[in-house]
Amino acid sequence: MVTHRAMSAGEGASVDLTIELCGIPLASPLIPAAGTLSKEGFGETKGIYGAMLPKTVTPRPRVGNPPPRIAEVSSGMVNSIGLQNPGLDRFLNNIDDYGVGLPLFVSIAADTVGEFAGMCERIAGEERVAAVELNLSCPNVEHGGLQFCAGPGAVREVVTACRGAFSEKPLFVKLTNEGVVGNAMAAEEAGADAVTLINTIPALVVNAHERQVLLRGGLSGPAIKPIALRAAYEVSRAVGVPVIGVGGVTSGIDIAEFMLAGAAAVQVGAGSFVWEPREMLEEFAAYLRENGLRARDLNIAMTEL
Amino acid sequence: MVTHRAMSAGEGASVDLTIELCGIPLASPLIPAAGTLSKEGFGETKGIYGAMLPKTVTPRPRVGNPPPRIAEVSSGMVNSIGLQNPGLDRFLNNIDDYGVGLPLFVSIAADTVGEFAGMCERIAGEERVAAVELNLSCPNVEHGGLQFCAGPGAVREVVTACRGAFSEKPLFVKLTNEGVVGNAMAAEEAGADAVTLINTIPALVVNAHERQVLLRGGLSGPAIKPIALRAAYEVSRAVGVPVIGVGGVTSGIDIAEFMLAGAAAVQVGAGSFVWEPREMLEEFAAYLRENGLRARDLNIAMTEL
Amino acid sequence: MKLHAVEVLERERFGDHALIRYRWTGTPPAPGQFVMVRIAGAAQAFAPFLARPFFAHDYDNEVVSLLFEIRGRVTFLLSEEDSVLLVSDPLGRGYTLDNGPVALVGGGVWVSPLKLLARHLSRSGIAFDAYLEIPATAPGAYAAWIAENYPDAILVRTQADSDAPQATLESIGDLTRYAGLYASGPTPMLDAVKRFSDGTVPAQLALRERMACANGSCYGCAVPLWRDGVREYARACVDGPVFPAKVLAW
Amino acid sequence: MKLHAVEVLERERFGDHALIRYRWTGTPPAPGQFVMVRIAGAAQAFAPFLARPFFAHDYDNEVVSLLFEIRGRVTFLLSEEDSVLLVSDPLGRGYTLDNGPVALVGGGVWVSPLKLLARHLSRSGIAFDAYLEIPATAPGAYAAWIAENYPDAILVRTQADSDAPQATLESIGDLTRYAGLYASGPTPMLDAVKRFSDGTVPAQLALRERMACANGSCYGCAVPLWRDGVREYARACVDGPVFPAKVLAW
Ligand SMILES: Cc1cc2nc3c(=O)[nH]c(=O)nc-3n(C[C@H](O)[C@H](O)[C@H](O)COP(=O)(O)OP(=O)(O)OC[C@H]3O[C@@H](n4cnc5c(N)ncnc54)[C@H](O)[C@@H]3O)c2cc1C
Ligand SMILES: Cc1cc2nc3c(=O)[nH]c(=O)nc-3n(C[C@H](O)[C@H](O)[C@H](O)COP(=O)(O)OP(=O)(O)OC[C@H]3O[C@@H](n4cnc5c(N)ncnc54)[C@H](O)[C@@H]3O)c2cc1C
Ligand SMILES: Cc1cc2nc3c(=O)[nH]c(=O)nc-3n(C[C@H](O)[C@H](O)[C@H](O)COP(=O)(O)O)c2cc1C
Ligand SMILES: Cc1cc2nc3c(=O)[nH]c(=O)nc-3n(C[C@H](O)[C@H](O)[C@H](O)COP(=O)(O)O)c2cc1C
Ligand code: FES
Ligand code: FES
Repeated sequence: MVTHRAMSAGEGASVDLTIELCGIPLASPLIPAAGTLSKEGFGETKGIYGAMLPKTVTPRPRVGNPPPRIAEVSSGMVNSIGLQNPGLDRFLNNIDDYGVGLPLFVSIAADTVGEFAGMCERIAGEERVAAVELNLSCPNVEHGGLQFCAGPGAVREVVTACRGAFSEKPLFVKLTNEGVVGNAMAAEEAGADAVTLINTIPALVVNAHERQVLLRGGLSGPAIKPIALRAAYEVSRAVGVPVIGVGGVTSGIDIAEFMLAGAAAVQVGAGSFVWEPREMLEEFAAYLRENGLRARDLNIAMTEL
Repeated sequence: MVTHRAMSAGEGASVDLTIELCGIPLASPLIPAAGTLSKEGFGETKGIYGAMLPKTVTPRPRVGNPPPRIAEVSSGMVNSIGLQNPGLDRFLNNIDDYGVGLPLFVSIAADTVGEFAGMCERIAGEERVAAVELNLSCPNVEHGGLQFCAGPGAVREVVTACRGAFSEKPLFVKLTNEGVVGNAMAAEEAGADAVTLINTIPALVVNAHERQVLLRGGLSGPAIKPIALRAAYEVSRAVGVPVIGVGGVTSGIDIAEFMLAGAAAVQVGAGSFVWEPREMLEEFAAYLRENGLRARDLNIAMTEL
Repeated sequence: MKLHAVEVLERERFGDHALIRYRWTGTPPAPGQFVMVRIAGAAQAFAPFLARPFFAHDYDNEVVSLLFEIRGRVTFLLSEEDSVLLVSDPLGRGYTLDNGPVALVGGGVWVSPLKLLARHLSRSGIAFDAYLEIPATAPGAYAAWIAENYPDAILVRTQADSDAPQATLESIGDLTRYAGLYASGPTPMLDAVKRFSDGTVPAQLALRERMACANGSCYGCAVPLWRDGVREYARACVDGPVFPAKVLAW
Repeated sequence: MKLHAVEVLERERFGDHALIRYRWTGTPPAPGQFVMVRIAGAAQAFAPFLARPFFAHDYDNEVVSLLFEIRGRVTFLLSEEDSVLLVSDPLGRGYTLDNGPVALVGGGVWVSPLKLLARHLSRSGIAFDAYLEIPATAPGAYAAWIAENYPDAILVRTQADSDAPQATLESIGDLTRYAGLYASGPTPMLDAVKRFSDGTVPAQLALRERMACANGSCYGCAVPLWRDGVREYARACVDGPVFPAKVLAW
């Protein structure tokens, strides 16, 4: 937590921050978490992020949930955005908004397995897309609203369908913490090239004075970091595909912790609303320098107990 | 967050803090969470807690895990105690240590369904015990170490067995957050009189500088409060039996939030290591006074969205 | 979000309201823009976690001032003598200046951005009247401070329910004589202004939906708008916080 | 855990070590006892969350002092001029005073409790020698401060590896001439003292396993002991933090 954030970019330059994710070379292991960086918020991205990852897109436009959509909680925030997005057509028409010279990963969600596969098919033809991330933390209308990551069976079904429709490029599967190990194994069996974990954790915020539910949504931020680290640790030991760790990153030491726990790459979400990813990366670079390590070596650099 | 703690006990006296839990009248809805209050730590309990709940007991003594057993994280702590306890015999021999004039609830855990039932049978004969809380967040050796609360089937099996062996007094079933709604419904079907949720959440603490896992254990404290509130909210709407809420309570407003979310009673764990339960209860009393409510009315006092 | 440590020049406190002035050599804030604020001491801790938005109350030769009501942790810390501030650049879309005469309609602590707006209107020679409602619940010290700092404003000190907006609008009399309305006040007041302005005088309302990222990324600050006949959610932090009343889909 | 707001009388800083004195009218601490400490400003926030244990370094007419090394957030805040302290009553089982002559063997910042111990030994007329190892890594300012505050102590300033305990024990010479050893130092030193004491001179070691509740409730501060031939975990906060070397099951 207590860190030296005030380091110059220059110092960071010397260390080797590059990694390779499913054959895609990334200039840094840091990736924006889906839904937490839009083009208006880009600012500087070069030399910071290894890839660009826009908000989850759905087959049709979604207006999202009525406000309030966010609330602050201890060491984090709860959000209930409702996947507001312009839909796949408009997204693809404006895809150049995300052309910032970084590999472009696209996060998608849908109501049915068929729609998921259909989206993959369309995106497969889009050469500006380097990889797809399936956001399985959304309700499957054909299964009474159970999430697509409700269990290994559901995961296997949707990943298999998407794999078939999207055979040329890397397919990432993003999971929630609930049942994460079994679901990650199912995703790997079904052909996923990597698993991203974890999504926000279901949470509730109560306003005692108004005697009302202030918000029913997902928890993210430092509060969930120990949970996300545990997921990265257990899953990276249960599957052979790379793990992309996400949950509560706010500093370069956090990035290191996730990679030491077994993550090949790390996403930052809520933390980027408060701190600068550039400073996180600089702190991460300083950590590597002090320990004489390269970013890509970290996930095997842990001395087991 | 934490508000006016500096209130005198006197002021608290006037409001009605009493509740009834499965037919047991409690002077207050506040109960120590299992494993977080030992006799050495009692201090004043009368007028604060509604019941006493010692650390989980197992059939045989358990030495517990080697240190380190605890680590601090953002807004909480991670622990890995390993259920250190003297075993049922010694516990029952010294049960008067817990005779502080409050109803005594006993938390138990075991390696097999048979052992669980056996413990219930022995405790059933102990008139100083008012209720039993089954700690199902422990590995079932007969099922390859899967937790007893790994799923509805497992829960139903162990609760049914314990219900049969412990028919006279209230049986509480304590669950983890994972799959909590389905597991709570299974517990109710199998005859549980109440469900306690949630137990600590699996977590990992990494020491980046030592490049080591500092601790692999369970997360508790304010960091998990929004998750625990969500569990209390969803489960109290899915089952008919009372919900005992636990997770991240540090103040009287927190107690109110859990009861508004649907909890009939509230347990405090890690928060009591740092703040005084007496002050939490006084703040809770002040909240009731300001809102002209009785403790027992809170779980129906929420204005639905 | 890039936050800058700034030098606090002055703090004033009136009841549960307060004003803070800090040195700012960056881009000057435009009327209706806001800044995100965190407390440096707490910056490494995570409580409070998110930065908080505040309207630029005023800006004059490299000094920005914020006017706020002490509501919770951040505003409490802000009002503390020794707190060290981290602030963002001025953010969002503020008021669009147009032909006069215009009326500024404000209430409570939300009058804040109207100060800088008045400064810009005067500078551009646009005639305006300011009508400010100070709720009965606001401390007298605050009412006095407002009277002093908005010398030309017509003050309405509501006696009963601070949220009764009619009180204000009626007291203002015929608003149709204005070419535009610039409002920033309690929700009921904004409501009333919008209802009045529909079909009469165009109005611009300063909204304040809760924010997390303040740069358009999180979609947390949703404001319902009509866009080509479709009701959709805009983001107060990048599309606002000031919106034309007529596009609001309330 | 009941924590009391106390008046800080003085703060001294020597390199990355510091001393803090506060007024304490409650039960006086016994040698080897500790107190739990939180920072009041941060008390309402949750960072840091847990209170932290510190040995009572000294106690003299209603003033308790703590000697500490700045390691992380709490110790940093502790060393800050304006921080407001919350402290618990003195906790745990300290050193048991016995017949002299005895030797105090300490090292690093862990010499802290030996100051109060020396005071009690003198008061009870028990003869003792103090051997303190100041690691090469400790700042000179700290070494100087120790020399000044433990005037009669034999100081060993290790040059190379601060954790080489032999250095200390050898330099002390024949410890068998003492009736008892009272140790508080880096783990390797405590190790060496235990190994030496087994079968020779009885020793008492001050341990410092991490703590959460500090009242025996959480079982977090586990220390392995032999009890009637069985190896089990005691709790440093209630069964210690000072333990007889011979019972430790290291
Ligand atoms: C664009 C914008 C401009 C703003 N400008 C100002 C300003 O100039 N002066 C000022 O006093 N406040 C302003 N606010 C509101 C201000 O951001 C909140 O008062 C502040 O976040 C409270 O933080 P806190 O930690 O003190 O209180 P918290 O503990 O975060 O909240 C305390 C109470 O205030 C309520 N609250 C929090 N945010 C808002 C909000 N956005 N609107 C209404 N109620 C809220 C909460 O529901 C809670 O009941 C503005 C908000 C926005 C979005
Ligand atoms: C009974 C007891 C008495 C103590 N007395 C003193 C004392 O008199 N003076 C003093 O300086 N310290 C003492 N300590 C250690 C002190 O509690 C820690 O240094 C303190 O908790 C650090 O808090 P922090 O927030 O500054 O650092 P943190 O951020 O909590 O930790 C910073 C670093 O210190 C390490 N650390 C934390 N706790 C301990 C510990 N118990 N032992 C060794 N390393 C630790 C952590 O692993 C981490 O690497 C004592 C501990 C105990 C259990
Ligand atoms: C405001 C907000 C919006 C989010 N939107 C999405 C989304 O569209 N798709 C998705 O897969 N995850 C989404 N997430 C989850 C994040 O990608 C990430 O998994 C989670 O927040 C944990 O990371 P963090 O603690 O760093 O925020 C969102 C999170 C936040 C805070
Ligand atoms: C140190 C410690 C020990 C615990 N031991 C037990 C236990 O023996 N049995 C049990 O059911 N839960 C145990 N728990 C879990 C708590 O009872 C509680 O469910 C959890 O900590 C969440 O509440 P909290 O956030 O208030 O601590 C323990 C928690 C802590 C922190
Ligand atoms: S605050 Fe994040 S989009 Fe406006
Ligand atoms: S610190 Fe909790 S038992 Fe010792």
